[in-house]
Amino acid sequence: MKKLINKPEDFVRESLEGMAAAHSDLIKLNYDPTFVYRANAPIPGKVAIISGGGSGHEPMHAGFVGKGMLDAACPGEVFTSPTPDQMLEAAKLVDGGSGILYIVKNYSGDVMNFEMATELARGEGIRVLNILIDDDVAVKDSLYTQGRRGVGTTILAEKICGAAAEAGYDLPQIANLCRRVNLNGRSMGIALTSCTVPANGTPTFQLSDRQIELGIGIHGEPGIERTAIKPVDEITEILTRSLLEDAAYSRTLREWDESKGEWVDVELTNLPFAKGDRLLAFVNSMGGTPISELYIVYRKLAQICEQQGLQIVRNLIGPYITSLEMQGCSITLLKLDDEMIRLWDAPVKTPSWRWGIS
Amino acid sequence: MKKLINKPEDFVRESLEGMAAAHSDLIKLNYDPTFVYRANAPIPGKVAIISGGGSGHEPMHAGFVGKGMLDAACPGEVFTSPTPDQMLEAAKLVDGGSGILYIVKNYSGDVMNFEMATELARGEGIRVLNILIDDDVAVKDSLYTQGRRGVGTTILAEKICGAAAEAGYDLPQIANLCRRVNLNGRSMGIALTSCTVPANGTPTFQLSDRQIELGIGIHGEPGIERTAIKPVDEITEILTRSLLEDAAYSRTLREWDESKGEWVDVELTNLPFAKGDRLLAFVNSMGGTPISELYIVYRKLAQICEQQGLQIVRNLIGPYITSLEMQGCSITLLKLDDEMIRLWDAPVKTPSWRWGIS
Amino acid sequence: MLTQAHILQWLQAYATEIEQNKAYLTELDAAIGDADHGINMDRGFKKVSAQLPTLTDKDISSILKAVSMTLISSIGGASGPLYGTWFLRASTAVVGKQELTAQDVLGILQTGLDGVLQRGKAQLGDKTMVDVLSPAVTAFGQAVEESKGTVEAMQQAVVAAQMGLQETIPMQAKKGRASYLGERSIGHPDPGGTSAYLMLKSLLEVLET
Amino acid sequence: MLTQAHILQWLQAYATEIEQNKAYLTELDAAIGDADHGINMDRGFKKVSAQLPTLTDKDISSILKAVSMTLISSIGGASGPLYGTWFLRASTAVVGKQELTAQDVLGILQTGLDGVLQRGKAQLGDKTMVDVLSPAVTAFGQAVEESKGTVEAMQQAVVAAQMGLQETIPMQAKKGRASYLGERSIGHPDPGGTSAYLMLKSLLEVLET
Ligand SMILES: Nc1ncnc2c1ncn2[C@@H]1O[C@H](COP(=O)(O)OP(=O)(O)O)[C@@H](O)[C@H]1O
Ligand SMILES: Nc1ncnc2c1ncn2[C@@H]1O[C@H](COP(=O)(O)OP(=O)(O)O)[C@@H](O)[C@H]1O
Ligand SMILES: [Mg+2]
Ligand SMILES: [Mg+2]
Ligand SMILES: [Mg+2]
Ligand SMILES: [Mg+2]
Repeated sequence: MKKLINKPEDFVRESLEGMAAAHSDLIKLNYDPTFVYRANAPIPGKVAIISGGGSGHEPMHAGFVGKGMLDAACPGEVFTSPTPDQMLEAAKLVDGGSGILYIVKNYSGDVMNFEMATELARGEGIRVLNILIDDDVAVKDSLYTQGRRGVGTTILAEKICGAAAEAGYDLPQIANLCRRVNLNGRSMGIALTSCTVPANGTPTFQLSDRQIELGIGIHGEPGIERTAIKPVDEITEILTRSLLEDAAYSRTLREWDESKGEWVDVELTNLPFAKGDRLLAFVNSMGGTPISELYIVYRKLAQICEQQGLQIVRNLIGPYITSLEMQGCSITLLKLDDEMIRLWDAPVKTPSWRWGIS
Repeated sequence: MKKLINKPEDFVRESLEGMAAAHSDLIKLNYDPTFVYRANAPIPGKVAIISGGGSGHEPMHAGFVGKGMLDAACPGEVFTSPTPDQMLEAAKLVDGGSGILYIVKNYSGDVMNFEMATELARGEGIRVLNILIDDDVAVKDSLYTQGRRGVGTTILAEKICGAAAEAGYDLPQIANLCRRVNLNGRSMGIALTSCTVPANGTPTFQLSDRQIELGIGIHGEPGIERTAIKPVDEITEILTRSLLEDAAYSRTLREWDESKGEWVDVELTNLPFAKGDRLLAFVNSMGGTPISELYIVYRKLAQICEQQGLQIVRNLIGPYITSLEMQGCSITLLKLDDEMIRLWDAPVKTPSWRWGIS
Repeated sequence: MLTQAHILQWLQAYATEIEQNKAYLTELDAAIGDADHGINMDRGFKKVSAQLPTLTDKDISSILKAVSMTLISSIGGASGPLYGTWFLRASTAVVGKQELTAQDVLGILQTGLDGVLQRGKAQLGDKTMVDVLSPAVTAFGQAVEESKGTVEAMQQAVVAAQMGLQETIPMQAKKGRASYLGERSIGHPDPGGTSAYLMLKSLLEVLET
Repeated sequence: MLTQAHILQWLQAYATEIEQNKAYLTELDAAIGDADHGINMDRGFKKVSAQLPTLTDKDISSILKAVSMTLISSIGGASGPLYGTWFLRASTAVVGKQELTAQDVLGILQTGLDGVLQRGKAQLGDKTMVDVLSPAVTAFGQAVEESKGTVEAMQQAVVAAQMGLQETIPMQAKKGRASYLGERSIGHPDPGGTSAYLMLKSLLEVLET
């Protein structure tokens, strides 16, 4: 294992310290428990948005804390969900009196830890809602699996909900918006190489020089299929078709019901993309793939969308939700409406994204 | 070789096509000869800034074309300087009547091709000046070498000069500013892994799992020393000390003399950094190193600067001047003054950087 | 009779077991998950081990509860809330008790399992720790019904746990990360099931010495 | 006498030579440069090869000039301007000539070298193509002074070029990318010197057949 690190056990902390030092005007780092929060939190009257998850996906999530996006991010150990005390303490610190939305990726660990945090926060009288993101079409059904994982759509939801919070939306409105973003987003990824968890020291899986792993998540876990390396146009075609041909997807997710004061099962359905849809197209590097290659992916993706009568009205290309140094990419397509476009374009100022603002 | 590409010979073109498709509001792509230019070029009365160099360093340079930065970028083949016809045609297209500054990295190929382009453009009555960037302290002297290479300071000069052009500076003023930026910048880099030139198919050099290459350039060429992998704090210390302890550096560079109408040798000297200096600190990924590791580098860099009484007033952390998928990083320190800070902060809107502007 | 001292010894023994099996558990997780289970568990139980000296004068329920809080706030991932919930619920089963009868131990095992089921929503056969914990409870319950003592009941529970763990090998995972692998999850033991088996085995070993 | 047909044959032969040595030249460049010299040269001379059919009725100077433009706009890197300048300057040495005497060929070699020196500012011993081109010019000039014919002069030039190339091996580079390596550049032949040697060798082979 060759990495720019000191001791593996210090990786997460030192990386966060560097980020906090570099962006002290935007974010602060809390220790024991660990979380990153907006330098000017709490913002009275504003709904606060908190996300979190394992580390190793940088810049997600800490890189998205700041004006117009997240109020706090709770980083776990590498590829390991953070713990409820982090989420609870973050909620206490950033609560501006209008409640908190937890945006949670649908992994068993994340779901369970955020559920516990929601229960704890509710117990302490903090108004928390909890929306799951499950957009990874590589996971086919939810009956025989944990259900689809939360990947690329997560940060799009964070941006859009962050802008809504800034614009004065209330908590139920933001939760509804977040759910709508999730129901309009689909993602799928591939890996050319594995990554190495610092504490582990050896690559999580082995691929030969002629193999790729299709349908991977973001934790270095193997994907749904191992196949031969192909020209990127073919790979892009496989990924894009998987997104475009994905039929209506129904599943049951747990959400907190405020009126009942308990968890309820909510039946939700993603509708397939259709001709004429306006899309945000997001080509993401898994960490070790250079932007030059991402643009080749985008080139083909744009061609396919055009052929299919889909209109890419916004795009995002870069390493934003990564798996350490893994080579590979993921594609996320998000169907947009006027409101989502307005919120996407709204000003943002975080360590990673900064637009519409000085 | 495993990459997200189609045929190696199409790598550069397809990547540029993807970039142009993704950012059609900002940039356009010219074929035969190849260059990328601002969608609204020429801008009457504004000095135009053109840069260029081999491909494989993305987002540099095409990703920096747009408002407040470059008017055109001339990409060569991978790690190969572009050709004079690209630079000449780009100059013709973006010339707004106030002349052109070529910002050139000090590699023999870049220097010679840009010199030929300068002569050709001058021959066609276009007012062109030509400033070299040579900031890589890994190259010790200029007597026994080609002289220092141009690395990280290049894009800082592009940003600062681009803002100056936008603010109405004239050509000699911008050339002076560019020279001043170069004389205030120092860089050094290391590699954990080699990279693979697509047309070549095998890694340019081989490093064992315990070795790193110190003092590399940005073309996958070996560095000045091969050494054992160390904790990143030690690596950062080596790089930072090389920058801070670099003595006054004098060398002769060729510039075009407008009054004489010919090339003249100019003697230039970088002064060492000194206590109290205000710095821009730039931690750059070579392409395959994730941002989490860059922040660990920044953490130590900031500590050292503070100990040395140097004040980091701006920072930049990310993959901006890369060597394909190489793992490793470089550090650039640029001494700032009020004017440079103002120009650095000025609005920019390019495929890669976007701030202070919608 | 299972005493407070047994509980403390067991927690220490299990922490040691986890430390020794850290690489193995992680390797199992690399095959069908994300290569961190051993690292996660070891992080949590190192904390527990450090905490034990502060618990020597606490009653059993308080010890279990304190351990659960440590696990919840230090393991993370899927196993953090699950083991945390197991210990938290277990603590509620033995409130005020200074020594545990076989019936009490059954209460711990049963309530702990219930907590895991409620939190994780896994069913038998989903290839999770439930496939180890559940047969162990059944076997222990059976032994208690047959009026066996704690040690013997625990022996049967560990045998059942081991068989349950074996049976996870041919299963296709339906919960947790391994479920994303579909059929590729077949042929490997479940990491969380393995750590759960070690937990029961550690308890037995403490009782037997 | 060196005819227009010889020139066309030579350019084709050199293009083929470069294609065959593409990997080798690149490998040499990987050792002390950036692993692209063969790729660069092949890109340029493939264009030249495609262009040759359009040049069959042009005079020698025009052919050399057309080739130089192609090289300048397609090779890039350090070798593009250098070979481009070599051919551009060479073309000026033989304006209006339909056939070339040994003296004319010397003119080509000398003017070409002067162009390379002016453009690249390298000196003898800097480990560049100059270390191959320069001794070749000297040898050719000497032969001409001794009233040798073109073929014989060229034979001596190629021998000198080959020796010059050998001598680049122990040199430490002072120009071009290889110079960054410092002492690590020692022990490898110069890639551009190698392609320059092949250029002269191709010309000789055409003359000899
Ligand atoms: N929903 C669930 N119910 C019960 N056990 C589960 C569930 N999800 C995961 N597990 C258990 O957790 C183990 C994985 O734990 P660990 O690797 O520490 O967490 P993560 O999967 O978040 O990386 C699995 O082997 C399985 O036994
Ligand atoms: N200043 C110079 N003068 C003469 N020859 C040079 C000079 N710089 C480089 N060269 C030649 O160019 C060769 C490298 O060419 P190439 O690899 O195509 O370009 P680059 O170095 O830009 O990648 C070197 O081997 C050397 O012979
Ligand atoms: Mg995990
Ligand atoms: Mg090159
Ligand atoms: Mg795991
Ligand atoms: Mg080269």
